[in-house]
Amino acid sequence: MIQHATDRRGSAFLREVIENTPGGQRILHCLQCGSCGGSCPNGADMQYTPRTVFAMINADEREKVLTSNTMWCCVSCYFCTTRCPQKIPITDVMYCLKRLAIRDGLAKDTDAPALAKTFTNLLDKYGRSFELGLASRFYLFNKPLAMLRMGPLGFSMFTRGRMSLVPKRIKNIGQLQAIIAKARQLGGRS
Amino acid sequence: MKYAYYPGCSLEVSSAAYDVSVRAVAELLMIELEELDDWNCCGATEYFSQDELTACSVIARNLALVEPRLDQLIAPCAACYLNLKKTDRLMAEDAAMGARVNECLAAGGLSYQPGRVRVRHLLDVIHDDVGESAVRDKVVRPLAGLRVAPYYGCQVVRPAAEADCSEYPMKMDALFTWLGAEVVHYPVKAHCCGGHMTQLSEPMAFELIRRLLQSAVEYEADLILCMCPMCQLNMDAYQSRVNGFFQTSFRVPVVFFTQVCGLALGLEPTRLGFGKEIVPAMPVLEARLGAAPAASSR
Amino acid sequence: MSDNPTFEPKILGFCCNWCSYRAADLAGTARIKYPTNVRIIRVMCSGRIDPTFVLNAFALGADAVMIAGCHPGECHYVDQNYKAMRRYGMLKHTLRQMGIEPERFRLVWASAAEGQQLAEAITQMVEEVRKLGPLAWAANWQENGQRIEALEAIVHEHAEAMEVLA
Amino acid sequence: MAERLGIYVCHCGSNIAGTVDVEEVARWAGTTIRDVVVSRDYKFMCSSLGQQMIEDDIGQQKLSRVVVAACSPHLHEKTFRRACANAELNPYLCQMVNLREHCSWVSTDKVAATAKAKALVYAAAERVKWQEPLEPMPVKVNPNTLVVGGGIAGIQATLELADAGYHVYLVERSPSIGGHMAQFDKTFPTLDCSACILTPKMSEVGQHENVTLLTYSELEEVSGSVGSFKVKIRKKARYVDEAACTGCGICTEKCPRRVIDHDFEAGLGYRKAIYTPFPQAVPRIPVIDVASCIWFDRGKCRACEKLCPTNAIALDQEDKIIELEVGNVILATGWQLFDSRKLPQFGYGRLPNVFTNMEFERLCNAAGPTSGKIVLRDGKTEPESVAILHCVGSRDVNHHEYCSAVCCMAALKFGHLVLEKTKAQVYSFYIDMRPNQKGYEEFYQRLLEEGMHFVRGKVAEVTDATRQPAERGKLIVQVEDTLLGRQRRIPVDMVVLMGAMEPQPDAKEFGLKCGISCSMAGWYTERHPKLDPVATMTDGIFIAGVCQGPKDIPASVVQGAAAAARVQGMIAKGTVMIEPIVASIDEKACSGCRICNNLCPFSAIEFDGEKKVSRVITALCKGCGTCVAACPAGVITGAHFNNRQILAEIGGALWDASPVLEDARAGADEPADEEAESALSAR
Repeated sequence: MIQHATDRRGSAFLREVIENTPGGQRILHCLQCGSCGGSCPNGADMQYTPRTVFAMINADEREKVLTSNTMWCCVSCYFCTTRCPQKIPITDVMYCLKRLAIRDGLAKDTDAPALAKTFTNLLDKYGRSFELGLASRFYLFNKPLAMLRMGPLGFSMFTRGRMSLVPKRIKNIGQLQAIIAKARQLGGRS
Repeated sequence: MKYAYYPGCSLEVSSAAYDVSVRAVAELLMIELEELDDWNCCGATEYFSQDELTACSVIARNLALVEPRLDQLIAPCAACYLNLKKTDRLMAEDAAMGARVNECLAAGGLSYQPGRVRVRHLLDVIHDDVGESAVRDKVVRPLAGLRVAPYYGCQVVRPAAEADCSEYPMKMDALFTWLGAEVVHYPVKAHCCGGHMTQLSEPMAFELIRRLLQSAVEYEADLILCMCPMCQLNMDAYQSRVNGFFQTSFRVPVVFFTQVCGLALGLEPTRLGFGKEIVPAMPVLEARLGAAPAASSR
Repeated sequence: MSDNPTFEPKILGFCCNWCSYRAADLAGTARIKYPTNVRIIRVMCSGRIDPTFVLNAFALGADAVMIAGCHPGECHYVDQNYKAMRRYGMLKHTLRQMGIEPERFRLVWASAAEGQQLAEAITQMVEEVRKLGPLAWAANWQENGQRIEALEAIVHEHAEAMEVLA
Repeated sequence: MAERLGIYVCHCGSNIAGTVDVEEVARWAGTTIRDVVVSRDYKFMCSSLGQQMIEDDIGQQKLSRVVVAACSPHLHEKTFRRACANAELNPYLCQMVNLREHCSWVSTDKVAATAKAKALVYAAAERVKWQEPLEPMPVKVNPNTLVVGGGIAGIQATLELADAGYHVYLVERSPSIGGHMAQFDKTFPTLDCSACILTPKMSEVGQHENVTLLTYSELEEVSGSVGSFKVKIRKKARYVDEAACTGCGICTEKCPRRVIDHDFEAGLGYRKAIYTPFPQAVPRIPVIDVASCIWFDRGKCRACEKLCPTNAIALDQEDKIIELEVGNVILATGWQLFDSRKLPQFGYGRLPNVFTNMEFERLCNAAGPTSGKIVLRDGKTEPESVAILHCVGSRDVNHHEYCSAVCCMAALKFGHLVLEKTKAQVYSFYIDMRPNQKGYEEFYQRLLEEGMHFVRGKVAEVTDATRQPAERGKLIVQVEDTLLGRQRRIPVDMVVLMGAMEPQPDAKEFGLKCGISCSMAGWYTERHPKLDPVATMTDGIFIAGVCQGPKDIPASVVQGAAAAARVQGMIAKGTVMIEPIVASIDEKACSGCRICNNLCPFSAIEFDGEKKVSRVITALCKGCGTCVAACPAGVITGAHFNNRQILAEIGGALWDASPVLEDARAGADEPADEEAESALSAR
């Protein structure tokens, strides 16, 4: 049925997005009402509002969408999702677009992929996230200048005992890494 | 009432105040918390933007670690709460996905039956399971005269409006009315704090934070109550930079709802992690409530 | 059990005139697609369905039988579909004694507005029966190896059936 | 003796022929099925030529049975039965096969569909051989009609019938007729005042010699069938003696208890504990609202009783059950308004200056709580800007997937009224503008000229959280202007929510009482969506107005009139023929076990104590056949659905499944006649 609809609409990108988003077939029902774009706290900064993106997905404008900043403006507040009159899982569509953009290296003018990578690397390594590690690595490699500005904040956090110098590792890290390895091997929805 | 407890990474260090106050308040309200042994990070939003299966598997490990005799799990951090819930639902609704996640868990000798564990947030446990009368009975230091702005943020009330209404939640409002506080109408109570945007685009993030602070000032709140480490960090730690950015002079204390709740229940501020916040809260608290009367306090 | 994908089960469907038959009509007017395996016979009410009809269908080579009526409480004849429900409960037990898998005999409710639901129920049943493979009951059941055990089981199963009725 | 069958397979243009090889089916039937003398396919069997063909064959080929493989019997069974009757063949010797709805339209694989079609035809052919000539049963049509619901649709139906000289019982749940239309101020697109066009009709109903008006009454029970229904009506206690009351209004004036009127004034106005909903109410007889009356609350007061000049107050009055006999029933039970609290992002109930469409109607109404002044909740401030939000609860799968059909025009009407009565700016926030009836588009054009703002976008939220000083004290409407592709925040003073029309909360149970069903959305199901919109699947029960689906006043009036016309047709005929599908008991064989007696919900089976046998009261039997299936001795027969017929149908439907044929079929893909026979002999 989904296959049929996407074929009829002749958009390979539409099918790709639907197949890689849980509950994605609801995209077919978009009324272009804009309650998503209206709800988005960062809607004003988006190159294309989610509604526009759905139109572009229908029009098979893959490159244009995946190089846009739209999904990177998404902070997962889920307002669009709960308000969508057509039950489109918009936030999850944004996650899907992020995954596709990262996978195909199309993400432009954003450090989000880097932040994500740094974060999950630490997670893979220790099983816990580690703010100082995250901050220092992320800023060092991505925005060294900003790091200086962060200095005072880091300091005040530190003096209040809100930043630790050593990462914490979970006991059974082996188990977690085995699970992650398996997941990588199976390959997730991208 | 016994619940499994998943503190989440932030509560370990950067938001230790939340952790200690959660434990202290829970104890007083007879909410028995049993920390999940060897839990791991939930991956925040970062794993989902890279690889869904890994994201779910990493999260599902925690669900799998919940002891069979327990069927409810409390996660005070909004991001953790949502991730745990989302994964459980995803596994339940998409059987194929559930199977693949379990295949991954198996690699670690674990397995999880979707729907076995009900993920809860402490606020809704206090509101629904403990209930009004039980809470009122425990109040030794009513918060009379204290004007609080309850801030719920996004990920506890959305996408599933299960813990509370997704548009205009009321459970924290109710709780603090029981505790004798003056709860201000806070229209942005469920709006976004910017999440990880503070790391990515300060102008964007700062604007979101500004809206929250401004609304609190407009409605003359003494302080903002949080139920998520990220929200607290953004509004508290970044407040001075927001001021710098917009030439504003906000000085709104932002603390965890459990901390102030603890005060009302008569706990010592020191036992509730006060002093860890960047914009100090004690001055306004003492101004409104007077210094903690040692006698009644525990 | 056979997973022979080429096997096309022959399923007989009994629909009541007021809800389920119209649901089937609606599925048609809405152009909802479902497998061709089910052949629908119209009766005025699911209460009209005599157990012999079902047994007869199996005897004549049906691989499965579906009964569809109005939702409980929505019967055009007040509550006759409850009678159908009871007969169904009893007949299901009896059929099991005769070595017929429960998947081969189903009772579904469909209001006149539920074309989609009826089509889904049919699609699902066809898939299940396809997995089970041919019944060819009339031919098989004579040599059915489990017949003795089945007969032994009848006694307490029958008791159960009675409880269902009570 | 062998029957002589005629098989007629319809192409229905390409509707059937597109997926089923109809020529093959006809050819095959002619060569495979016993006793078939003619087997034809034809483009449109239901056309006069098609029918003629059948009639001719019956005459020339001496057909004794006819099978028409075409569409659903619910569509054309009557047509082909008539054709048979024309050719002096008893109509009940004709059987239809539902090739279209049950086969071609639901299948894609032509080979499989054709095979299924063959089985269905075979089943019908086997069944028809056992069918018996039957005579439909004539029933006199009671000329009295019951109309349920006193809104505009019900009023229209009532007057059409009453003016034609037939008696009508009009039952209305609330104290007065008038329905929602009585609450409106203006009506689109002509803007004539609602009261001005409605109240004359209302009083006409009130005074009409052929109308028995039963307000503050509810339909409790319907029994019987077309032509002769028996209905029970509960006349709720008004605590006012209708005969004595002159409607002078002193009781209301003197009643000390004032309560908020959530019904007629949509919560914006007040009424007394004893009240008539509005000045032009029909009848002008007040009711006492027990919930708010001091007497019923504390056993004190009785002011109304003391002061009534005609002693019409009857505080000891009780509900009355009235039993009526009618020939037909028209349901015009209307709709209710969506509860906008279910969409908290719009702040209704939380932000005082957010109004519902019904509240706004009352604000505009000259007879309303503000005498027609459009003001904020405070009752005095005139808004400087008003936002009107479309599709609140409509076109939203979380609530109602359907379009409520009237909101676009109502919103335009509101816009016009604001522009006319105030200096305010007006914004319409719409998804799609749907002014699609006579004069509607023109009205839209008019509003474009009058200066209403149109923003294409579903509003995301209405909030009092300000971002700029300019927004202080305003309601901010946050929306994506989808035509600009940009987020906008528009500060306004007043927000009007165009709430959806929903089915009445009890529509379903109520429908069941009358034996009719609801769509998934909860609207009553018409007999045919295009060709028979006011009839239902149950003969003698008709529907009109919004209870059948969202529609505006003109459309409701049309349906009211249409339903009345259908009823007049029935009455004019005098008698209706009802299907002779009833059960009968062979008294000689009946053992008198009485198992069947309690099975019948219509108590159509009586036990003859003398003869010790059960007997079916034909007039009461509705033909469900449950007793037939239950009779242990098998001596109850269900006409037109007897065991022989159904068993034959089963055998036919499985003609290709019988194990006896297994090997044979392996050899020949086309079984010869005797194989087909042996398949059946398995029965």
